[in-house]
Amino acid sequence: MAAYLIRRLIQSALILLGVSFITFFLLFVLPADPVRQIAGRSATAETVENIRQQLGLDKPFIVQYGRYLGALLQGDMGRSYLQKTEVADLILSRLPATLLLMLGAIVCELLLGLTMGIVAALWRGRALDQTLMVTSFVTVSAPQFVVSLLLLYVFAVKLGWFPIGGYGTFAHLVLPAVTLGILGSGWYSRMMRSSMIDVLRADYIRTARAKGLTRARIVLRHALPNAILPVIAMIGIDIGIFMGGIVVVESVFGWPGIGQLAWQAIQRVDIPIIMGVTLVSAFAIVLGNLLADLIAPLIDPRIRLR
Amino acid sequence: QDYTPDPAAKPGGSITVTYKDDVATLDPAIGYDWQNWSMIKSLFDGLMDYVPGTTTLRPGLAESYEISEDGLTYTFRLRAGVKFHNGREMTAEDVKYSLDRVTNPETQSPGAGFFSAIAGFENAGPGGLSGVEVVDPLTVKITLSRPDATFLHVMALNFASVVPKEAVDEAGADFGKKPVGTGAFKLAEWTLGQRLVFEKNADYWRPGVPFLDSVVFEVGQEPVVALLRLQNGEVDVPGDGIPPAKFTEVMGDPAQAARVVVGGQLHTGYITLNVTIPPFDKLEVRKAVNMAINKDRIVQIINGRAVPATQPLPPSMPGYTEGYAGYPYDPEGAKALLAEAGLADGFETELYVMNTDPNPRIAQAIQQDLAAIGIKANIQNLAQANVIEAGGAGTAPMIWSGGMAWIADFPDPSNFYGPILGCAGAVDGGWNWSKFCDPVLDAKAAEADSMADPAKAEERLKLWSDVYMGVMEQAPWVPVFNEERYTIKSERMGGEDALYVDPVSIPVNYDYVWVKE
Amino acid sequence: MTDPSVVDVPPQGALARLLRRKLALFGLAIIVLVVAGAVFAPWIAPFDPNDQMFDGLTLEGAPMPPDGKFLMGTDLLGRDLLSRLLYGAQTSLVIGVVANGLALVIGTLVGITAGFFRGWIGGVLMRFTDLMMAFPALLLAICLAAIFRPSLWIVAMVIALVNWVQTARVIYTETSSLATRDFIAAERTLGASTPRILFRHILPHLLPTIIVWGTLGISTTVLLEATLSFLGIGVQPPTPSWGNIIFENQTYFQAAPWLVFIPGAAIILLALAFNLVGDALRDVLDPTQRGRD
Amino acid sequence: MTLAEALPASGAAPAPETVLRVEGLCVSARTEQGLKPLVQDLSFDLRKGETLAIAGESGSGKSITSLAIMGLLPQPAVRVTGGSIRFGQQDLTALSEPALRQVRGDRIAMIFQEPMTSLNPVMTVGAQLSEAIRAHAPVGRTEARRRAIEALRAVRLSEPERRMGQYPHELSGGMRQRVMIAMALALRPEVLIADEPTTALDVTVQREVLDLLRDLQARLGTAIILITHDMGVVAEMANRVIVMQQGRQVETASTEDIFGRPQAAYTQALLAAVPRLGRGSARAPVTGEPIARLSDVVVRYPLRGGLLGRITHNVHAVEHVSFDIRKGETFALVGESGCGKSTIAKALVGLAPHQGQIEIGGQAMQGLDPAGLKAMRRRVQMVFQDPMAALNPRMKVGELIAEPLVIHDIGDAASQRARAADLMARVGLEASHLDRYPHEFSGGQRQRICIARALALQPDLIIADESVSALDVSVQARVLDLLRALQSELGMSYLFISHDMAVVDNISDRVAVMFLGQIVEMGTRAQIFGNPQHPYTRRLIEAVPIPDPRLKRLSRPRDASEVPSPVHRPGHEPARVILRDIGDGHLVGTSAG
Ligand SMILES: Nc1ncnc2c1ncn2[C@@H]1O[C@H](COP(=O)(O)OP(=O)(O)OP(=O)(O)O)[C@@H](O)[C@H]1O
Ligand SMILES: Nc1ncnc2c1ncn2[C@@H]1O[C@H](COP(=O)(O)OP(=O)(O)OP(=O)(O)O)[C@@H](O)[C@H]1O
Ligand SMILES: [Mg+2]
Ligand SMILES: [Mg+2]
Repeated sequence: MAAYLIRRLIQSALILLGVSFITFFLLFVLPADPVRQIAGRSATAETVENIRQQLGLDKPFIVQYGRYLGALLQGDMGRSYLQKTEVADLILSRLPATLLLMLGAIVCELLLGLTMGIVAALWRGRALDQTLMVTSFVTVSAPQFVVSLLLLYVFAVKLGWFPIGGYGTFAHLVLPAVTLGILGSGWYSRMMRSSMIDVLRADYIRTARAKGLTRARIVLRHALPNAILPVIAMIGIDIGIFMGGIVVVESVFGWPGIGQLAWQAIQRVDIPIIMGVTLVSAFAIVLGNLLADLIAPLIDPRIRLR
Repeated sequence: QDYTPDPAAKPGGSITVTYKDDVATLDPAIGYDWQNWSMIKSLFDGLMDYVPGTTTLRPGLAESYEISEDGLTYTFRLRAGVKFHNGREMTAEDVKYSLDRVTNPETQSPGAGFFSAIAGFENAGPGGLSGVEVVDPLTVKITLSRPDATFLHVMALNFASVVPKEAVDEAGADFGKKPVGTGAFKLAEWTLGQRLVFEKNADYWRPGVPFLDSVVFEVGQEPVVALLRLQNGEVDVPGDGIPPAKFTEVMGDPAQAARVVVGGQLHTGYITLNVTIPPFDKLEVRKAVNMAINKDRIVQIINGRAVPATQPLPPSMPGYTEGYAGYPYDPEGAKALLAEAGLADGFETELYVMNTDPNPRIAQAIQQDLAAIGIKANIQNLAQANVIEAGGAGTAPMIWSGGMAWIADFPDPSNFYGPILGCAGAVDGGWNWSKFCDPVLDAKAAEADSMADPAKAEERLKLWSDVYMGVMEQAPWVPVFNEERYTIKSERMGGEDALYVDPVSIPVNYDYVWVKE
Repeated sequence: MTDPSVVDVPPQGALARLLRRKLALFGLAIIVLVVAGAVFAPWIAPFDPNDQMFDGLTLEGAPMPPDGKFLMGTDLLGRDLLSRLLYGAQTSLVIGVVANGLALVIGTLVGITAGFFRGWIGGVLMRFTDLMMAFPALLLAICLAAIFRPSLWIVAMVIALVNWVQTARVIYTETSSLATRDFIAAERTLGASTPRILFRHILPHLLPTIIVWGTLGISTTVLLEATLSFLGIGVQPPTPSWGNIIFENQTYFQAAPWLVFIPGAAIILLALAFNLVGDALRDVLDPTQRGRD
Repeated sequence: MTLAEALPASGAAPAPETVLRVEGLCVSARTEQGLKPLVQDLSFDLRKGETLAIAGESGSGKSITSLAIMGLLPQPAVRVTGGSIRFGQQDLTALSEPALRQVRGDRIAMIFQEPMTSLNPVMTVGAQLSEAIRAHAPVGRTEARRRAIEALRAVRLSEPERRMGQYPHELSGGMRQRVMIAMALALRPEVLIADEPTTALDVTVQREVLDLLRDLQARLGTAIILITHDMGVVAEMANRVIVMQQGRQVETASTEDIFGRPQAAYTQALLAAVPRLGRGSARAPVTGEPIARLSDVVVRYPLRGGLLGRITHNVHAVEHVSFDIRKGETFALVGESGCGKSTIAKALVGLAPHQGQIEIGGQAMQGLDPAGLKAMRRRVQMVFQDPMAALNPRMKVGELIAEPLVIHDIGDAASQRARAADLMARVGLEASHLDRYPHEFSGGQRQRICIARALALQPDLIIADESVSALDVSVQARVLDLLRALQSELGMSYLFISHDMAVVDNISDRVAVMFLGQIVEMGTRAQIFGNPQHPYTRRLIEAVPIPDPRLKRLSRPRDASEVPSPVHRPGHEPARVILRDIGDGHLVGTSAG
């Protein structure tokens, strides 16, 4: 177990190294010059060159990357070109919000998606199942911005149940988390449905029925843990999708997460921030996959960690 | 006093302002976007200032100033007893330090270029500017290497704000996060990515202001949501204005429309035509494009929030040429011109545009107008950084300036020329995206800028007017419209309307607005 | 000696069986409708999709709601929405079907190979997949598209290149369990070549998964294209696509709901239609489902 | 109809109390063609303390009957369409689901055919047991746990306390089946339905389970419905027998009568098909060339672990095995589950990495290039244990049979199809069924399809890995006949792998007995069955149930010990078995010191 963990951690570190290299390279070849934006409109050519040198952006790629990596290993993620702030500070100040939102969203996603999937599987082929299938399509296909605004409008502005955006209390968390939950639930419900249908056919479900257990117990205690296994692997994937999708929800709900930070940085080619956010989100994804792999054997003792 | 605040104004209260984007930095030497511009203005003061709600200069930290006969020496007499937020009194040393700092290349100030007229600018560095001298603790003498008529405006720029050395040294690179100035407000709280709180500077040297106890800036808020919150009474001023999607709704509701303040601003939206890329190297073609654009339609698309432009300068800018009608909307004439240039069948080109609403829409309207005279313009709808890159590198044949457009740094006609129409900006990486360079006009501009004598102001403006007319003749730009500001405020906001469309303090002049209770 | 349990099902073509299913037929009809709309757009569209009509905007510059002239209303530039939707179907079909299909193919190939070859090939492929998964797709898309010149086909390729990852993961897991099944071992003892085992024997069993991911992917890729074009790397305006019609107008969902909900419904309907057909196809193509249901 | 005569006979016995009465039961399935009857007009009584066996070929409706009693029919496709099931005062067919739930597990319990999959893999044994108890008895956790341990002890599972915390996959098949029995009996039900409780188990384990059932019945007085197609099991366990065919009851009688005086023709055929020990036809010893030769073959599966993925353990699946198979011979490999039989088969077809030498037709297998391997595979073909699993369910039978021809590029499409049709006919299937899919055939038919496929390349050696174990007796007999016929016709050799001693006795020329990866005894059929020397061989033979009710065997002391493990640390090897020739090539193993 410990050996497995260490091996996986080394693997993860290599993945992060790969991600950092590729990102750095892509940003290097990207046709947009950050120096021009720093220097401003009235800057002379010398000023521009001067800034370029100060930032080391005149060096060959491999030197720049080496420097970045060297600093990174000492915990220095650099300073934002345009915000002039330590990237680590920027990210640290926003990370808790994103993690909280992610946690809330995944809980909602799972609650909604799994419930929908289970119900659809139990009522397979009936109208309810079909309705849920269509629902899952709607949630997968719905434009994030519109759903976010719609929910905000109805539940915060019109009904006043929740604050109109912001961050701080549990009430602030509900709407954005539910929005993300609704948007992501479609995938889970479809996965859960098919997995559940398979499991419900299994011999041990028949055994459970033969024992005279109630339907609820059979579904929740016997079928669910077995059916949820493929879904757990999905959570790892989902964190990746999530990291890509929080920008809109964060900005509609005024949620101070790293999605907004990333979006602005991409627009302005603020390389240190892009690098930092990329690494953090890659880290989250790698960690998510690792967690998924660690949780799976807790549920299914047959899976051995090797 | 040069300005009488609203007699009904009451001190106290707090307002909430929202923004979508994070506040970049509050370091006056570095902050250079319209969002932190007004915030820095309230935290810091320069030697010069503007009368609230106008473009009229007034003394700031300088009590008075003298300009030498030749216009090369400015002697500023500082106000006594002005205190920084850290409690120390401001002296002439601080003024020199601040100017040295902003011009030191290590500071990487995007505004350093504004000070190029100060003697010793070329050698600015850790040693400081030779042209700035401390005469006595309350007197600073600034020597210019050439006359600069805009110099007093330059001294009113945020970049010329006075900062205390010890605070800068202490904060180091983080001064932008821990600003210390002499302004009406001081920074009380900054939660990255969430909110900033400005708190009244009780020791402010201008008596009676500010009125507000505090200003809360909430960042990361979608403009549409900000407006919803305003309607719900949670926000006082949405910093990003009224989003296009809500504009008709707001203006259609008398109650809300009554709270909208409209004003002009020193802004021109234009299309640059790269004179080095064929066929825009032909004057006829550039003129044809100028005649092809239906500006009224474009104004309609942005819900009439602008007036069609005829020339680079906006109407409220001194030096604006009254009575000049610009190129008429005349597709037939444009076609004829194209034919003259040997391009009767039109041609294909590219139009770069920044990707935020409404710019892509405006670009499409432009595209349609061009198509009408046979020009097929493919739109390159890109992120700001990419457009700026293409513009600087001179690879973009046409750029719609929206979103990155020129809002004047100070209300002087020269501000629309140098970097964006002059030869200095026409280099690789420069901001003159037309790559237009006319030495004759450049010489005229230089001449105008050296007419520092206030007595010659009229003459100088005439000269500038000529320069811009010269530009129009060569047609490197298509001036499309001059945007107007529509600021919506909450019911409780007080203060005259001009404060809400203050040309140099967007969205509002925090120092003078107040709240009714 | 016939076994009594053998049910005699009259052999029928897959198509005939497909056509017997009402839902599948409904889905097929929608797909045909959309394809026809896209192909015949120049003939059916009431207006030029790029024509910013003078009477398409109110005097205040607001778009027109659906009426007798503009059946689905106009957009913010006064263009006819119906015409734009018809032309936009061309783009969206390419993205939703071609790009998404390509992603599916890449993902399936990677997943199937990695799942089948447990050794270093599988290891390398899966580590690469992990890396890609950890990599922000949007950034990759931006860079790829900035390096190439944006065009519909480049965008389709970019989407394919960033979207295959999840499919690869899922297919990988399934393949590795399929690879241990007896009939695969049987096939090996017959001397079957690896490609034959992979494509003739394993691939058909992956069909249900591929269909689920493929159909769910339609709407997400169509929307992704809109995000990309917003960043300047999708199809460029004024070329319409369903995704970018929504994207351009999403803030107007109150002021001009037709600009958001009509194309939104179109995307959902198309994805749903493919799903209905896919589901039916899966059942029809799965011989073990014959006679059951 | 035999029913009329049978019923009075059973009714005449001095009936103790009847616990379950099935009257005119009909079960039908809804299909595209309308209702298809699965069970028709079935009637029987079950009395307290008796064991009623339901026998019959696969698909005759045995399982459906038991599911109908439990109320577990796969609704809505399959449902009861007539008759009644009286249990005490209640008609089970009319009960609501909640009411049925009260009965299930508590008063009628069931053990299923497949112990490997009938337990929930993600719940501990203890949890599954306690849950069953608490579902019907209002007891607390600790009490449920106590009773569960008691039940495990009752089924003589070693270390019951430890087992409570284990997961099903940590137990062997026999142990799992005991857990199932413990679960079924924990609540002391009046009726226990055991659906093929031992079919999937080794003979030795089967023996233990059967003994256990009998003991428990004697102690608790439970009435048992025992479903099986193994007439040996019937003979040993049942008081009365119902024989079913195609959903109908063809004969009902006491066990003695069924075996002594079978009335229905079907029953007679069924009994005739039962393989019996010592009934194998003697054949002349085969003295042909060796077609396959294994010398000192070792197969080990490394188990990796640790940071660097080093080998921490090895599964010693096959240890130093040597034998050869002669041309035209049937060589049998017997032994318990997990002893390495399949691994040898896999090594022979190149699916398992091995050390030592394997020669096919004089050519060594090691170091062959892919082309050579492909060529060699033409000479050795394999028929798998589970025909359903070994046939790609998405391919038509015609394609499946022609598959080897396609792979080896023999002939064109038309001739391949013709050959497939020919092979179908040869294994006794209709050529017209070429376009059907595997699931449309019965198990026996599927196994024939596998054989046809193996024959397509006219191999020298066919490996039949438990090829008939899953089939019911009559079908099994037919398949065995087919194998024999093909051998005499085509002169090919078989490596016949089985754990069923009776079958092996019927078909093989020579036999090797394996235990924990090593051969412990090897010789001709006569030598092994006539003069078994190794204690393990004897135990295997003794464990075989004898299909004769008069030969009731005495209960032996049972051992609940676990099979020793083939897993060792690197560097450690199991003690090697040395084979000694005790005359005429009869090799008997003794463990080297
Ligand atoms: N869900 C179902 N739908 C339709 N037919 C079914 C279903 N389940 C079983 N059958 C059919 O019912 C018949 C009887 O099946 P059953 O399982 O009772 O046979 P069995 O006697 O138990 O055979 P085996 O010895 O193979 O277990 C078979 O022909 C089978 O094909
Ligand atoms: N791929 C593998 N990796 C590790 N161990 C394996 C593998 N395959 C088989 N084994 C182990 O090798 C041993 C021999 O297995 P094998 O399948 O040959 O047994 P068998 O005699 O055929 O049993 P059965 O009668 O159950 O089919 C078993 O302990 C098994 O767990
Ligand atoms: Mg059965
Ligand atoms: Mg085996």
